[in-house]
Formats: sequence, structure tokens, C-alpha cells
Amino acid sequence: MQRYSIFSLLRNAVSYHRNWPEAWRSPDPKPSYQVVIIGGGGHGLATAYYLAKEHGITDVAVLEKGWLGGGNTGRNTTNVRSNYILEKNQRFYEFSLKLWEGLSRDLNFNVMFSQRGVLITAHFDPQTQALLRRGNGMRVIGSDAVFLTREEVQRKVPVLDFSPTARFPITGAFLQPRAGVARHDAVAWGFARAADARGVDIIQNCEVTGIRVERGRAVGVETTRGFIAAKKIGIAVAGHTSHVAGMAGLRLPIESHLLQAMVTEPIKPFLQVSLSFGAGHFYTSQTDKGELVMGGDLDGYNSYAQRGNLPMIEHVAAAAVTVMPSIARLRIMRHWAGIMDMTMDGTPIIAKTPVDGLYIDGGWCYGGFKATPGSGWVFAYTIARDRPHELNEPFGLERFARGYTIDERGVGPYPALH
Amino acid sequence: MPSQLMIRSPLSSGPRDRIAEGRGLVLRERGRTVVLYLEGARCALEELPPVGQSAGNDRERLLGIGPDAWLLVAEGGATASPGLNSDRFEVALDQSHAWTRLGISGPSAPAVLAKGCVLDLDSQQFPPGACAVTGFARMRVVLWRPAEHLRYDLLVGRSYALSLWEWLSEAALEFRCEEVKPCRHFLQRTN
Amino acid sequence: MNEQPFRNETGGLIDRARPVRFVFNGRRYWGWDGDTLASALLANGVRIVGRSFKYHRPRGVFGLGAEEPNALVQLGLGGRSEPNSRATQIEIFDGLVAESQNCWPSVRFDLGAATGLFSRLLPAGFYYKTFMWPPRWWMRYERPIRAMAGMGRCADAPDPERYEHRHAHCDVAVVGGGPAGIAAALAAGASGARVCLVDEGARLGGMLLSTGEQMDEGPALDWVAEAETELQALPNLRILTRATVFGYYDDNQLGIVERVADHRAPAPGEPRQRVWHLHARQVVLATGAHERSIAFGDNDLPGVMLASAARGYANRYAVRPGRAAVMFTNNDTAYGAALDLQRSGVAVTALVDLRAEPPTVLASRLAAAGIELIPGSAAVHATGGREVRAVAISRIDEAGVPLGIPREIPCDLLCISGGWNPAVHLHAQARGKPVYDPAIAAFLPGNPVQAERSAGAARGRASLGACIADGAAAGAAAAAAAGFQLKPAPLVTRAAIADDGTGQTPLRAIWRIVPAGGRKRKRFVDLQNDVTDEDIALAVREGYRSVEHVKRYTTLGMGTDQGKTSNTVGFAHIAAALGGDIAAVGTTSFRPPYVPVALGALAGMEGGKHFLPNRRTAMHEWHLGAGALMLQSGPWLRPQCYLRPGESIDEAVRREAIGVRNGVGLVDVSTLGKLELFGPDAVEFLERVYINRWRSLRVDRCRYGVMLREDGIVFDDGTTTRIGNTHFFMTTTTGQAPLVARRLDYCRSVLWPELDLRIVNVTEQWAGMTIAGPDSRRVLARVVEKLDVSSEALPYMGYGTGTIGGISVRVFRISFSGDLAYEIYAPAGFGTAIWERLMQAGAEFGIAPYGIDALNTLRVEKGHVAGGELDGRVTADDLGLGRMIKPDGDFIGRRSLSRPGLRDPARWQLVGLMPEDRNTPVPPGAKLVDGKSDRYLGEITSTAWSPVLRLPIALGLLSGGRSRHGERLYATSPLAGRHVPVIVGSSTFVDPEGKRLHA
Amino acid sequence: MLIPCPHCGQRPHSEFTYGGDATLRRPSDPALAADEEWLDYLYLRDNPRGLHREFWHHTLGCERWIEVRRDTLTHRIEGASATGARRGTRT
Ligand SMILES: Cc1cc2nc3c(=O)[nH]c(=O)nc-3n(C[C@H](O)[C@H](O)[C@H](O)COP(=O)(O)OP(=O)(O)OC[C@H]3O[C@@H](n4cnc5c(N)ncnc54)[C@H](O)[C@@H]3O)c2cc1C
Ligand SMILES: NC(=O)c1ccc[n+]([C@@H]2O[C@H](COP(=O)([O-])OP(=O)(O)OC[C@H]3O[C@@H](n4cnc5c(N)ncnc54)[C@H](O)[C@@H]3O)[C@@H](O)[C@H]2O)c1
Ligand SMILES: Cc1cc2nc3c(=O)[nH]c(=O)nc-3n(C[C@H](O)[C@H](O)[C@H](O)COP(=O)(O)O)c2cc1C
Ligand SMILES: [Zn+2]
Repeated sequence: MQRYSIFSLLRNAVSYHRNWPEAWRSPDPKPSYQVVIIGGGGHGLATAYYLAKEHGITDVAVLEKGWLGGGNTGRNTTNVRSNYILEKNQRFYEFSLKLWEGLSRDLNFNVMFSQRGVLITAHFDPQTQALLRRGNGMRVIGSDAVFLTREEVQRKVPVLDFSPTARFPITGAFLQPRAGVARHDAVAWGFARAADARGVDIIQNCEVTGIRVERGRAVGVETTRGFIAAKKIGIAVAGHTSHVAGMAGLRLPIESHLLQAMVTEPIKPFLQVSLSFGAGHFYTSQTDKGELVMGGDLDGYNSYAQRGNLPMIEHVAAAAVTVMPSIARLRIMRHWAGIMDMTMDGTPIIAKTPVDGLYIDGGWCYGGFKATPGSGWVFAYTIARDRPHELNEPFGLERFARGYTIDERGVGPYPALH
Repeated sequence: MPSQLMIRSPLSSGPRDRIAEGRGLVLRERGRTVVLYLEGARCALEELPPVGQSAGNDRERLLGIGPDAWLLVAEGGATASPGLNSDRFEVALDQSHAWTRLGISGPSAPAVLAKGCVLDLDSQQFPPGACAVTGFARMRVVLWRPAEHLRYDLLVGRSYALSLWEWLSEAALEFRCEEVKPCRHFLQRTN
Repeated sequence: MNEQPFRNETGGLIDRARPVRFVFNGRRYWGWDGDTLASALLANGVRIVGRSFKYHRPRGVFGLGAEEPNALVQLGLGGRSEPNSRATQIEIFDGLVAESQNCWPSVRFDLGAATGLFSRLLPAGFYYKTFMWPPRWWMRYERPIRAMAGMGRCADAPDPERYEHRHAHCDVAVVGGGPAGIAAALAAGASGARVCLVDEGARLGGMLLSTGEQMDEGPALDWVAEAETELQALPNLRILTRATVFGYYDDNQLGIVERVADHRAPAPGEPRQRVWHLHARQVVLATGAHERSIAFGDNDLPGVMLASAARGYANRYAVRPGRAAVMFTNNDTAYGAALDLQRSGVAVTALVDLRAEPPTVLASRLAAAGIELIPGSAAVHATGGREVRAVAISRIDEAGVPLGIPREIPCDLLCISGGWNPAVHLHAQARGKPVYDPAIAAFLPGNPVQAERSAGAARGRASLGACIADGAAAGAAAAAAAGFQLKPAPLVTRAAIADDGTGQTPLRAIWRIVPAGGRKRKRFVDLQNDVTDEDIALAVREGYRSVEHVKRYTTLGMGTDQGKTSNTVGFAHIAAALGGDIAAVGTTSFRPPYVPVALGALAGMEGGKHFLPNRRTAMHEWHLGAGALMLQSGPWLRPQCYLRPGESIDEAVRREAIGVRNGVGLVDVSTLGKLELFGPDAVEFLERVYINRWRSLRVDRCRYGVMLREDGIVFDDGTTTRIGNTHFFMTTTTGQAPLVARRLDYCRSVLWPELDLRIVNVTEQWAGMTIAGPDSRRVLARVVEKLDVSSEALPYMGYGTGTIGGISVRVFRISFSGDLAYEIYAPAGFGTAIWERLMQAGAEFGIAPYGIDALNTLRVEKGHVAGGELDGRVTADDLGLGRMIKPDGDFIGRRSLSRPGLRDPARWQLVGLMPEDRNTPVPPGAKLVDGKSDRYLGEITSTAWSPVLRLPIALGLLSGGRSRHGERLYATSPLAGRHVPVIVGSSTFVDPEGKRLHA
Repeated sequence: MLIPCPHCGQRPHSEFTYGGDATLRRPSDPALAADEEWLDYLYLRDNPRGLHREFWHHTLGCERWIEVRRDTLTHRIEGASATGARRGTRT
């Protein structure tokens, strides 16, 4: 792998950038691999990378039905944080956040992780108390969180509505300073390049159409490019988890729902934190290119359509101008949607399955981007050792039958509400 | 026994209905409306209007609001007894206080309504006598057309009434809509 | 004064009687009514309008309408300031103020252009390869990078203008008011269908407004005017102009943004923009086509313009976009442009055609006009510092590579035509899949998925006659599909145009002119985002091969124009780099909006004050009058407390709570959900939805009930009263009320349709108020008639009806606060009057209203659970309510309770907590720790100051809490910097025996 | 997306509240149901790519639960029907 740096950039400038090598190879699939990962999103690629890096397993193929990062990795609003309510989540996401902090250098690919802070506005007492419980828990386990007064919020995010007529007066805010945003595509590409450099085969335009199970053991996958045998198979296909797991006869506690997102036209720096509105479903951050990326709540019904609709976009826009009245003339440039793998308790599944040699990383809901390095790391561990790491032990499938669900929102088995 | 207590509208503290007028538009509260919720018809369904239709006259109208549910809307004092034999239903509940009735009329009325209502209010599609329960600016309303030309009546849950009134008044601003009778305006304070 | 050096004396669709004054970059200019900012600037000789995104290169007007990539300006001032506004679509009005953006100190001299010096260091994706050292320094690099990026600025004050939405319905929606759209509307309208014709322009006519074409009977624009009159006369037809269909959504719903008052001040109450939701049964897409560019050296200099745009400026605005022009084309359409420009006074010196054998008709027309035709040649590069001064022309070989030494032709206007892309955006949004047509080297609409059809230039039709015929056919087909009988539309048939044999010769699909060793100059594909052909080649070389990868790596087509003039050209470059054809490359996905839409417009009236409607109780106004501080609680506004002069909130809450414990208080509980259940099976239903028994409940008695979700977790709690043998009155918590109502209805109609009962939501009908405290009975007795409120007649958990002031009320002896208390429900219209009665009657007992904070204090003291504890993760047993579970019989959630996780002794259970020093307040939201590890054992869910004990208390959930009574732990709040030793105990702080309740 | 409420006619989906998979059958006596059967009912879903039978509640309308057959890939709705044996069937 040719290392990226300012020097290699200078060197290549001399030759008009004609000599940059491919970031990753595009090999034909081999007939068999030790591990096949289904899904070339951030999670699948990170898993392959850590299998190679942490466990020395390099006979790995990542199979992607389309183009790398074309799933939710390529369409998410890029919040990276560990400000969860429940301890098991806090610990896992904090682990992931630590990996993020060294990721660009680890991958030798600038993923532009910008720790500008994720801020949630506080408006009402019960909501404030919930934020306090959350932040205090994070602090106890060693993560970072602070609570800002109204005046501090105003200094940090002056564009919020602090007028006396504000629809939702702001009383303070909850901030995780180390949280932030990253460049989503770069995460897929960076992991792909680093995994490839360690010998992983990355195979695009290769859709898995079946999982071959013999005597309770997964032995390989049928694909649009033929059968590929594998000793172990990891599924990391986000919104398509039910579908792919179904190929091995599994039914999962997952529904697929749409989450929409949109970007405004680019403007000069305007918002210095990643902002979440505490009294409704709205959040936004500004990319380095200048657009405000915005999102809201799930559409709320099963769907694989991966496209937006007007009522939700309008609702998000309404929240946006309610929270920041000066952006009314800013224009939306594009809106789209992703297919969310919503679990019955809103918490992911990173686990072995009842089929030997078959592992699942899914159920990421709308929060799996931040998990990318962390889940890749523990999923690789789980596959390599055939048992979960203590961090993902709680995220097993059996938690549903045994009543150990991890229900952040406390809404029960109604995926649309998580 | 006539009540010694004053009944209060969610829109105006006085005894009079709140009214606003604009170009080709009258927006008015219609207090003293009796609303009876009826469910579970004991008579033949053919005798009752199906969902989306109504029967009766402008003094007393039966609105089909659900597959087995009706609202009887009648004018009169809030304690007047409705002229419908409520034995014909398994459930007959006085819901007069649950709803606030507004009337919106005049040539500009459809344009104002179309700002918040997705229904096709074209006279072909929604002729006099038609009714519907629908979302209006995120509130649930019962909307119907009395016989009178270019008039629409609607019921909204009492707790939402002021929000809806303020919404409609703003939507009607372009028709220069203004309150006609002096009536105490409501302060809205949220903290 | 009103000198516009590049404006012709006559011609154009501008009103010379109405001069318009405007300011650009601090200078005053004049234009005419009917101008766009772009045309007015060109008329005034302003050529540099903006700076590009990455290299900050000077840019001028490139297009004529929505496709404009370059001429983006900051429009307006203060709260009306709008970044990134396309000068080509801004209609000027008196007083308009605009300025260039993304430049400092000025657009002519921009320091940011220094990036151009390092541009070799900044190929596509350079930022992925550097800025990684020193570790964690990205945030520092990021700051200047962000400052250079972005474009315009967001306003710094709220927008004073209004926005709104409007719903509309029609049988046939026609998008696009060019000749095809007009013909479609005529044809569909004649059938009697309800038609809506929508066009983004200020007037109908589409391309005809800029081409000045002729029909056999006369100017095509006369036909347009006649058609407009006829359309307007149709009763069922609505024409929306200045209205862009920005999105095509499921079930044939079009999102349209109408610029009501962007070109003038809004009338009072009028919105600035209006978003229409048009529900159409059939849609005709007559959205025309966008001309595209060709990549050659320095093809971004101001003065380089689309041929159709230059033609439009000349014809529509009587503006000469330059003095001397050279045309560069790969197709027929630039010929007409050349002739029109020449006619309008621009000296067109040459037309360079990539094709070796252009059509002879066209060649002879050029010759007649004295324009040199240079076939089989290409523009290799433009020259000039900040503007075009000349163009270098070379002959090209088969592959399009320039041969020999180029010839320079001086010019200040270089018009390009790389052919046309049908505007398939809406078709693709409607899930159609565009298909590549090599004949026109463009993507055409594929098979429609929704009820839509394309017509005219949007379907690759080239000539005016073909567009009209196509539009008419599409309009007729749409009306027929909507069920209407077709009738002839005479105007359509009258629109005859003699075929002059042009537009038939195919284009030569070359979009990249690269001289041997030509690395000195940049060849732009995407002007807005500064994407060059080399960037695309680099992406492909580095393995970013999918069109989506190239897009994301280079940012091709990701600007505000979404690649309208550049995408197909870029795809062609990808195909070339991969050695395949464009069809295999495909397109990136088309997404709404077609043009960017303001957030304010999308928000409509919902932005701000009306965001989520508020609900008010019947006593709302009374509360305000009594000095209540109102709190938002879900949709409701509720009194937090009633402030007396000089009181702090804490003081008021204490006073109110003490008042209840020692005397009597009155609180508004109208927000509770209220359901009535009727029917022989109502009691069976209750048995199935609550964890406790109901069959045994006698008439006129209430009972507290707990409902679970099917997963065994507490869903809601409240009281239900048997007010008749088969008639129950249920209350739910405020927050869950709508959910409970829906879920009970689900149980009834989906799970157990066999049960004979009816559920009616009566929440709105009843105002609710609780009179609580030791004196409450005495007060109630004074006002209530026809009800014996003595403890014998109306015991704890008893129910009765009576009248107050002649109004019948429902009285429940229920207590949330833990004191003697009555919930009184009255018809909402009488709520205030009855409340006032109670206040009057209570005056001598010192009655005071209390708000939700005092209510909360009281229930914490009593150990009753509410929101903080009911967090959606607790079981009844966690709350100490396990004994309520009936011994037998199914109910929702029961089956889940046997799971080990729900019986784990380490579960968090409800406890009461007191500060060890009986003095220090317990920090809200604290975690409970033992001080020995970095784990927490539980958390504080509610805090209060106990009016009875006169010390701070708290409720919490604690792992294995019930077996830890007496233990000492810490309530730690690092956020507040507080760490308080607390003693675990029972959650009931007062009256554990319930004496007060039964008093 | 328009949902054809069998009672009220075509209405935008924003008037409705989603109710999930309509093929689930609550065990008639949950106490007798095996753990797997209960797990199945409570948590496991087919989550099909394609035709889905699902419940919707017409919240800003007739306030009835209805069953809708909808394609989750295209959002095309094949039909909708009322729930509740008794509702509206009486004469
Ligand atoms: C709008 C939106 C906003 C979001 N915001 C955030 C956020 O702010 N923060 C956050 O942390 N998370 C966020 N998320 C969630 C996050 O994007 C995802 O959880 C995460 O990216 C999932 O990564 P993945 O690699 O598991 O899935 P994906 O990136 O979706 O990758 C799965 C891949 O599997 C492929 N695949 C599917 N089926 C097959 C098959 N049969 N054969 C081969 N390949 C197949 C797909 O093509 C896809 O490329 C958001 C998601 C969306 C849609
Ligand atoms: N080769 C070609 O394709 C070509 C080239 C040049 C000129 N022409 C000429 O152009 C004309 C084509 O006629 P036509 O009617 O098909 O197209 P047109 O370009 O005349 O009209 C399209 C109209 O649709 C409007 N529009 C586009 N998208 C819209 C949207 N999303 N919302 C609202 N309005 C939208 C445009 O503003 C325009 O007024 C003919 O006169 C033809 O000769 C064709
Ligand atoms: C963080 C982020 C920023 C984006 N910025 C832009 C942008 O500047 N311009 C643009 O056209 N699209 C932008 N997009 C949207 C993408 O173009 C695209 O719509 C999205 O990745 C979904 O892919 P699809 O539309 O091809 O399905 C952005 C997306 C994300 C996730
Ligand atoms: Zn309905």
C-alpha cells in the first residue's frame, strides 16, 4: 500500500497524479475463503480489517452487492458519539469512540473525524432530568459529558432561538465534547483500502443470493458470481439483515424502516457543533463542505424503498426553522433515505447465530455509523474466537427470549418507536 | 334547572361567539352546539348516513364519522336535548363539551381550508352534505358542508380549539381577516 | 443615467417603460422590468459574478435558468438574505440588493484564488490523503478548510416573511409550460378534465421565450399568447407560474414551490413562497431539456456561456452577452443561436463544429450571415485572465484529439453547445429508470412506474412541431387515462410548422478536448464544484469506478445545480476512462428537489409558533390570570406553579405542597386520558388489559390499575371506575393517553373482536380537577349537591355523581398526592365556573391552586410512581406493585413475566432515598454508586423537598433495591459536581398506613 | 403515500399510525404457549421485501384499525380492509 501523506501528495503532484495506485484491488472471487463477510458497508469492511489486523485472518472476502459504502454508510448523518442512556451501550460506544480517535492514522486515510461536540438542547424539566441521568452515567463509566447553562449554549450556538417568543425555550444543553462527525464515505474507503492492503479480497457487484447450510453449519454462499465456500460467514448488511439471515432460515427480531436525511446548499461555517433538538425529532450538523445535514424521525412503517417523502421532509424543515429561525431562506439541495434495521429493543445484535459458523452484525437502527470501528472490532473477535467479546456479550440474540433486552427508549417491541 | 354557572368557550371568555372577517371570508365560532356521539346502530344501517355523508338540516345534522359511529350536531343551548332517538344506538354520549365548532364561509373559504386540509374540497367531490374526519394542521377535525353555499363547518377537540383558531386566523391573513367583535385576547405563555 | 451598454434599443420581452434600479456588489445599476439579475448584469457589462467553490476562480453567467452552475449570489439583506441564489432566475425589482459570494475582499480580486496556485496539490480527494499528522490535529486543519469552503452566508436574523402550504387536486397535471406543455394542457383541458399547468418561469412559453421561433401563421409567441387566453378561459384549468415542481412523490403527488412574492413585496398576509401539494391522477412531464457543456482548457472563464443561454439573453432580454462571439458546438442547435446573436448585434465571427460535415442548410444560412463555419474542429482552450479574450481552435482527428497548432480567434463571448439532456429528473424521482439513447447521446425517460408520461424535449423531441404534437398526444392520453372523453383542441392543430429539415443531423458525441500533453489548463466538467476531467480520471484510476464512487470522490454533480449541465458529460468521461460506454456507467440517482427549496417554504406555517399544536385545558385562562407559570408537557400547557409576587419557583412549590398537606389545594388534572367502556364484556376486557382483578369491583367503586406491554414492562397506570354494571370510566396518564387509547382499541378490534364492548375516548369532554388535603371534604361539601361526601357514603376509592351550581359532576375519591382528595370531572365548558366555585368555597380554608411541581412533590413523598420511574424498562414488581398481579388468568404481558431477565434479583427496584445528613438536596439525575467501582448501581428518578418531613427526599431505581434498605450509597452527579451520601429506604415517606387517604 | 381507508377513502399516510405486522397471531392461551411460540409472537418478524400485511390506525380520521396490504419495496398498496368482526357489520 502506498502510504498517504503530504509527501506522497507532493511527489504525485509532480507526475500530475498519474501514478496513484488503486486504493484497493478488484479481484475475482476465489472458490473458497476462511471467512466471507456479506456486506461492503463500514461494518463489513471494518470487520474484515480487524480480522486481518487483530486476528491474523487474511483469507477473507467482503462481498458487496453494489458499490462499497452504498448502503447506510453512504447515506447517514455521521454523528459519532457515545452519549447513551444504558450502561451496556455506553461502554460499547465509548470503546468505539476511542477507536475513532485514532482511526485516520490507523487506516492511513483521513476520515475527518471532527470532535466538535454533540449538543442536545434541554427544554423541560423531565427531559432535562433524563439528560442528567444519561450524562452522569457516562461520567461514572469514564466517558465525557457536560451540562451547559442557557448562557453557555447561547455562546456556543448563537443561531438557536433565544428570543422570548421561542416556541421551545432553551434552558440548557447536554454536550459530549469528544463526540462529533466524520466523513462517511471515507470510512468505507479507508477500511477497504486498509483491509485490502492486509490481503482481504473486496468484491463489489457480487450479491449474495443464498447461504448454504449443511447439517446445521454454514458452508458457503451462493452469489451472482457463483458459489463461494467459507468456513465462517459474517452478515453485515444493515437494512437487509432479515432478508440475508432468512437465506439461512433465521427469523430475526428486526423490521426494516426508512430514515430520511437531507442536505442544504453549502454555506460558510455557521454551526460549530452537531446539534440535536431535545423537544422533537431533529438534528443537524455542518459538513466541511458547508452543507447542513439534517435528519428527523423514522418514517415509521416497514419499507425497503430507500427514498424520501414530503411529509417527513417538511416536518424536519419545520423543526429546523423553529429551532433556528434565521435559516428559513436556506435551501434544501437534496433529500434521500436509508433502510434501517430496527430491532425490537433498539439495540444492535452482534452475535453468533443458531447456525454454526454464521454470525450476525445487524440491527443498527439509526445509530450504527458511530459503531463502525467498535462493531468491526468485536465482530471480528466474535468470528475469530467463535464467542463474543465481553463488550458485545449483552448484544446476543438470546436476550429477547431471556428478557434481557436493552431498551434505550423504553418503548418495547415496537421497532418504529425506537 | 337552568344552570347558574357560565359556560365558557375555549376561544372567548365572553358569552358571544368569536368572529373574524376578511375579504370573502367569515370565520366564526358556533357556540351552543350540541354534539351527541352515537355508536352501535340498533336500526338498519341504511337509515343512517355512511362515513363521509350526513343527513339532516342545518339545525340538526347527523354526520357519519366512522363505520359504526355518528355525531349528531345540533344548534341550541348546550343542554338542549337532541331530537334523535338515542335508543337506536348502543352508545349515545353527550360530547358537546368535547368539541368546538367553527364555521368558515365565503368565496375565500376553500382557499383558506386548502392550506391545512388535504381533502379535495371541490364541489363535485365534496358537495353540500359531505363530511369527513381528517387531519388539519396536525389536529383531528370533523369537517362538513352544510347546505348553505360556500360554507364549511368543522369540529375540533376543545383543547385544540385556540390553536386551530390562531392557525386559521393566520392562514386567513392574506384575505385581511380580522376579529370583528372586541373580545379578550388570549395570552400565550409557555414559561 | 439609465445606460445599459449591452442592451439593444428594441426587442425582447422586457418592459422599457418600467426601469428597475438595483445594487450589485455595492454599485447601482438599472435594468428593465422583465429582466433577471443575470440579464440585467450582462446588459450592464458585469461579467464576473461569482467565485468557484474550490479554486475560487472568477465565474460569469453560464446558463439561462435552473441549470445555472456559476452565477450564484447572496441576495437581499438581514433576515431576507439568501445565499446561493441563481442570478438567472432572480427577477429583478426596485431596490434589489445582491452581492458576489465566496470571495474576499472582492469578486474581482479574491485572495482565496491563491488556492489556484496550489491546485496541483489539490486533486480530487486530496484531503483523504493528508492532514493526519500530528495525531488529532484534524480539528485544526479543518477550521481554515471550512472557511474556504461553503459558498454564501446564512442570514443572521429571522426571516420576517411568511410561508405556507396548500393542497390541490387535479385530473391531469402538466409540468412545464413550453410548447409541449401548453399543447398537453390544451388537449387535456378540452376534454373537461381538471388540469393544472405548472411552470417555473414568470410566463408561459418555455424555450420559445428565448428562441423566437416562427410558426406558419406567425411568431410562435403569438400562439403561446392565444393558447394562454384559451387555457385561462377553461373553468377547470389552473395555471401556476413561478412554480417549480421540485419533487415527484408516491401516489402521484407533486411538491411544488411557488415564488409568490420573490419578485415583488408580498401583500399583507401573503406568503413569500407557497408549497403546493398537488395530488394528480395523471401527470405529463414536459420539462424540456438542458443544454450541456464540453470540457476544454479554461472553459470556465467568464464569457464562456451555453449557446442557448446567449441566444436567450439576446432574444428574450435584448441583451448582447458579448461584443464578439465564437460558437462551439457538436450539434445543430447552436446554429440558430449564432444567427440570432448576429441579428441582435453581436459580431459572431465563427462557428466551430466538431462534426466534419454539418448540415448544408445550416452551413448556407451561416454563410448568408457572414459567419465563418469551421467544421471538424474544436475549441482547445479559451484564453484570457479574468475573462475570455480569445479562443484557440484546432482541427481534430477521429478520436477528437486536436491536431496541429491552434488558431486563435479573438472573442469575448464563447458559446458552447454539447447537445441536450432531456430533463428526466421528475421521471426518475417517480421511479422511472432513464435509458441511454446513443442517437442523442443522452438519457431519455424509461418506462413510467407511476401514472406519468413525458413529452417534448423532455423526451428527446427536437423540433418545435414535434414537441407540440408530442405534448398534445400526451395531454390527450393523460385525460383519457383519467377517464375523460377527448375533444379536439383547435389551437393544437393550428400550430403548424413547416419542416425545414434541421435538427435531423446527429451530434458528434465528444465532450473532452485534450491536446497532446495538455496539462497546463484545467478542463472543467462541473463548474460549480470545480471538478475537472482529470479529477474524474484520477478517481477511476484509484479504483473509484462506480459512477456513485466517482461522484462522491470528486463531488461531481453534488452542487446546488446537481449537475444539470455537467452530469452526462462526467458520465461520458467515466465511460472513457473505463473504456466502456455511458449506458453501462448509468446515472447517479436523481433525488428531489429538482431545484433547491427554502426550508421556510417546506416548513410552511408549521415553522415556529405553530410547530406542533398546543392543547389547553378548560381552565387555561384562569391559570394565566392567577399567575401560573405554564409549562409545555407534551402537547399540553400546564401550570407549573402559581407565582405570588416576590416568590421564587421553589418557594411557590413548597407553599403549594404544604398548603395541600395542611389544608386544601386544587389542581387541574384535565390532561389525563379518559375513556369510557360500555358493554357486557367490558369487565372481561379490563381483566385482560390490566394486571389486577376487575370482576370483583363493585359499582360506584374505583380501582388503581396497572397495564403492561406485551413484553411484561409497565405501560401505563391509572384508575378505572365502575360507574354502571357494564359501564366503566378509565383514566390514563397524560403522556400515554393517545397510545393507551390506540392500543386498547387494537386489543378490542384485532386481538379480541369477539368481546362485546365499546370504547369511547371522552378526554375532551371532561375538565378534571383534584381537590386535595385534609380540608378538601369540607370544601367539597359546601358546593356539591345531590351527593353525600361523608366518608361513609363516599369512602376512599368511592364514586358518586352530584351537581355543582346545577351542573352534574362526577366525583371520585382518589388520591395521587396521598391525602384525602377528590377528583371532580365536569363538562369542560363549565370547568372554569366549577373551579371558581371550589376556590370560593375554599377561601376560608385558605385553598390555593397548585401546579404540577407541587403535585410531583406530594406524590414523591407518598412514593407514587410517575414519568421518572415509568421509564419503559420497569416491571410491576420493580415498582413494588408485584402483589397487584392477580393469581390467575391471562392479561397483556403476563406471559413475558416468567423470563429470567424479568425476575433477576439484580433488577433495578424502586427505593426511597434521603441524604445522610438529612439536609443536602439529592442532585437530580444523579447515579447511585457505592464509591468502589466505575459502575453504577442505580439512579435518582425524582427529587423533592418533603413538606411533611421538611427535608430533601428522592425516589430512585436501584439494583436489588428492596433488599438494600438501610444501606449507605452516594448519589453522584459529576455534571453538577456533587456527590451526596444517601441512605436507602422505603419509597413511601409519609403515611405508609394510608390514614390520610381514609380520613 | 395514500392509504385507502376502507371507511374514509384515500388519505395521506400522515393521518395514520402504523401498527406493524398483521400476520401475527397472539396465542389463544399464552400460558400454554411454548417459549418459542411466545418469542415468535413477541419479537420475530418476517420483515418481507415485498408484500406486507400490516395494521394502520386512522388516527386523524375514523380512529379505526385497518389492515393494509402494501409492497414494502414500491409502497404500492393492493388493498385494505376493516378489522374487528363486529365493526360496521351490524344491520
Ligand atoms: C439517514 C440516516 C442517518 C443516520 N445517522 C446516523 C448517525 O448520525 N450516526 C450513526 O452512528 N449512525 C447513523 N445511521 C446509521 C448508520 O448509517 C448505519 O447503522 C451504519 O452505517 C450501518 O453500516 P453497515 O456497514 O452495517 O451497513 P451498510 O453501510 O448499509 O452496508 C451494508 C451493505 O450490505 C450490502 N448488501 C445488502 N444485501 C446484500 C447481499 N445480499 N449481498 C451482498 N451485499 C449486500 C449493501 O449493499 C450495503 O452496502 C444513519 C442511517 C441513516 C440511513
Ligand atoms: N434538441 C432539443 O431537445 C431542443 C434543443 C433546443 C430547443 N428545443 C426547442 O425547445 C422547445 C421544447 O419544448 P418543450 O415544451 O418540450 O420544452 P421547453 O424547454 O420549451 O419547456 C419546458 C418548460 O418546463 C419548465 N420546467 C422544467 N422543469 C420544471 C419543473 N420541475 N417545474 C416547473 N417547470 C419546469 C421550464 O421552465 C420550461 O418553461 C421546442 O421549441 C424545441 O424546438 C429543443
Ligand atoms: C453527510 C452527507 C453529506 C452530503 N452532502 C451532499 C452534497 O453536498 N451534495 C449532494 O448532492 N449530496 C450530498 N449528499 C447526499 C448524497 O448525494 C446522496 O444523496 C446520499 O448519499 C444517498 O445516496 P443516493 O441518493 O445515491 O441514494 C450527502 C450525503 C451525506 C450522507
Ligand atoms: Zn378511516
